[in-house]
Amino acid sequence: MNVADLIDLLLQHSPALIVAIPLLGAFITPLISRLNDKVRNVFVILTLGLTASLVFLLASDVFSGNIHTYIFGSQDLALPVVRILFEVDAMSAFMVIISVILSLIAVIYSWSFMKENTGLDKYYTLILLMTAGMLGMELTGDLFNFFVFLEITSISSAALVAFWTNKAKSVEAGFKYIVISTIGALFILFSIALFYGQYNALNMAMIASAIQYTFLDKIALVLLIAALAMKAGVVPMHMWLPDAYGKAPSSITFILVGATQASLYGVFRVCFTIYGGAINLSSISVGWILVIMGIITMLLGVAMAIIQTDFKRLIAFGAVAEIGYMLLGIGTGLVVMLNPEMTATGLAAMKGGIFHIMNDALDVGLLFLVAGAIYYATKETSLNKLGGLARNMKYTTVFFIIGLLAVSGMPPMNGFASKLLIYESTYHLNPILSIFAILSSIMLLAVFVKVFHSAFLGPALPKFENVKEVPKSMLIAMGAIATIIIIFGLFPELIVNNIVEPAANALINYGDYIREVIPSFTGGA
Amino acid sequence: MSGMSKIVKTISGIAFPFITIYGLYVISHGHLTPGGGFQGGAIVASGCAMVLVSYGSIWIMDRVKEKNLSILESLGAVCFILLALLGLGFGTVFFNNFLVGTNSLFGVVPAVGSGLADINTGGVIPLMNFAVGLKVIAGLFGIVLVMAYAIRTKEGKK
Amino acid sequence: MMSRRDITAVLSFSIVTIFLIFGALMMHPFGTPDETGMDDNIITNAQTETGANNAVTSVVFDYRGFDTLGEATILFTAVAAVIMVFRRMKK
Amino acid sequence: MIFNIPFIAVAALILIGLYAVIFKRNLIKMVIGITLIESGVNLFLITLGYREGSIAPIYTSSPGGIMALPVPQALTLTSIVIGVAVLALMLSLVIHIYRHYGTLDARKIGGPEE
Repeated sequence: MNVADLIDLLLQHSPALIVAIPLLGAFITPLISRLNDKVRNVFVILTLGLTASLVFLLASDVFSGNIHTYIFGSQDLALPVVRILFEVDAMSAFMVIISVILSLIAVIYSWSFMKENTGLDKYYTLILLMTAGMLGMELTGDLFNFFVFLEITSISSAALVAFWTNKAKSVEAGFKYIVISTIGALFILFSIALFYGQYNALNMAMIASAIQYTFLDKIALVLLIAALAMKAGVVPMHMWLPDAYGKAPSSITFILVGATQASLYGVFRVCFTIYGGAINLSSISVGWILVIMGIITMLLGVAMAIIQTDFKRLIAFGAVAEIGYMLLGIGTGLVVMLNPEMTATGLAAMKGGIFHIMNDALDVGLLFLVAGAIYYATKETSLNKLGGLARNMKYTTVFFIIGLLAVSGMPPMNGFASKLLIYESTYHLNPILSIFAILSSIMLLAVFVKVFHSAFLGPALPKFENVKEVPKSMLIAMGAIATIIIIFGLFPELIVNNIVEPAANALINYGDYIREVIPSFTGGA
Repeated sequence: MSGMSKIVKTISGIAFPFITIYGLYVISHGHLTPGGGFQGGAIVASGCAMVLVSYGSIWIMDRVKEKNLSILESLGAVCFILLALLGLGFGTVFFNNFLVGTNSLFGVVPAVGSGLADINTGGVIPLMNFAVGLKVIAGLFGIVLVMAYAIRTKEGKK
Repeated sequence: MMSRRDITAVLSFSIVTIFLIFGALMMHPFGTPDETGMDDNIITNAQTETGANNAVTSVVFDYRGFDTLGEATILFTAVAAVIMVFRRMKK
Repeated sequence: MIFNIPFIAVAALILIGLYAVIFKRNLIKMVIGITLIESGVNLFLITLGYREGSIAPIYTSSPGGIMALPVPQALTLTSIVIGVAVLALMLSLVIHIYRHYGTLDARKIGGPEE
């Protein structure tokens, strides 16, 4: 067998292997961690590295226009679909890239950041499980399978949020998170049962091709959107998010950003693909609901961020605000989806929203890593007690400036590229929307400049005299993210044309996704 | 949690082997009769929990370490995923039932509609049942043991 | 005097109540599912395709085996999580 | 409509559970509420799979006749195991919360740092 055949084989099986390798790694980690701590860390990094390389192999093929399906347990696809299948289109591939990058960087960051703690074998096991859960959520084409992976993600992340069990607040945040996500997951399961009762199908494409938009379907739609939005931290249901983000170890918060985005991906998959066939009935109203939720999320997130005094909690509210931008962009796309005069606007809005998913993960993630670095160096997260850190932590300061500019959408950074797309396209829908969007960006900038001033500038405090720069592994992790941010900011066209646009088209042309499973399906552009 | 009276200890000691054997029966006949790895594993684990309650968590902790249970559980999970990966190696895709129709171990295919209970059927399903059974026994017992032990330390302090 | 949290709670609870009651009344009559194509397919083919007499087991371990892997993973996650939560903390 | 009593029972179970989660202040009662919701959803799945006069979908020594749908039973099995896992984690966290605060009242836990 030569190399080309091997790569073909790997490509064919990559959807299954992408989930199976982290799972296998997680099962082996408890055995390996009996040997040596270093061996374990290397093993975890290698596992995620292997997964990442498979993800890139798969994604490079998917972005060239193929939709991959992988049927578990059988080679040929028989209708009706009884087996679980994975279906990877450009949107899934896009999300998978984000998740795997976040996990890989978080593990590298953890090497020094978590070194002092006990229970690290379970910590790394749970990180691998969480990664596998996110990847499974984003790759699967089966609704019940989606629920199973959602539960894997939420159980492991809730345990990791409560990692520092000697702090009452962490345990409380973890409990809040597990309660919220379990209730959400149970309502998702309830909607899945509603679909199953009506159409006798669990496969997303099967349901999408059969959907009638009956009253029960409307209940299922409301429950699905509410539950997934709750897990994504959209505003009326966001109360768990600042607690969980603020109290978890920073490396975990970094992956949690990916987990919330996986739930957000669920919202988009439900709205565009499953209810795609019923879209002429629902798109306008559902789209406007997403847009309004987005605006409220944005404004409330920024407003709450202003009054926070805890570093990580403040960034968490910033993250809430960023989720609003994605909803705004993609909701705009949904509103104008059927209006032939506004196709260009819709596509631009979708591109902005999807690109912003990646930018949010990088920007907010970098800020959380910086917050973690400050905590590592000073054991302090309250903004009132920090100050003058720029003298001793030069690299961290630079990384914070990069993250600050990116998150508030300043021109040389990647956040600007996606926010500009959102401003332009929402202006065509309704100028007020883009005014709100710009306003909250400016407020974000103000908030983070204030943070920068109080944490990094000012006189050197005597108690921080001995503060040193953080260890290399944390600098490498933050540096990698900062580099990606700058590259994306300098060449946004490269990313938008090659990765973001296929993903946007995959959501808009939902018919292709269904036709991959049911060739006789006729709807969908 | 300390142990209970001698009567309870004796009775649970007598009942434990029967519960275990019943659980193993449910595991090994999962492809023929109601039950399977999860159900049988839960039966065995509840038997273990009964012993835990009657003898007390300190007595059990001296004999069974939760670390070993955790390793046993890892082994069960690794076996399960390896069986699935063997489907990729021997057969064609992940989770392929590669033993069915080979007439080797568990490879016999029953006649359509046949009500006969032939244990030598099911392909990889019985093997997966064993792997999952091992995992569930170790996992559930581990959870109960750790929680019981945690409560004990709390009581010991006060 | 009700706080904002109470109002939200009552509101969401009543919305779910209305949904569930209407949903329960609009379901198909108990015992007569509308569509059974996928399950009939499994009942007919389970013995020949998987070799197991128990159709439920054949669904659990063969047709939807990947779900079972996920389920086993969840149990594994829970054990890891519980052991981690009760670990000894360094003072 | 009288034949839909199982579905109404499902709705009732879920509502009782939701009531406990939303309005009860005791953490253990909230956990009980979540398990009640979960039982309701499991019952819903199982009732979806019932066909009038059907037998269990197992061929061994079967008396013959139409069989109940196997998929909901498999889904319920998965869902029950998931429930056990979630319950274990929630109870461990409740134990820890009790250790830190010495109470299970949701109003009393949670300090000034808001």
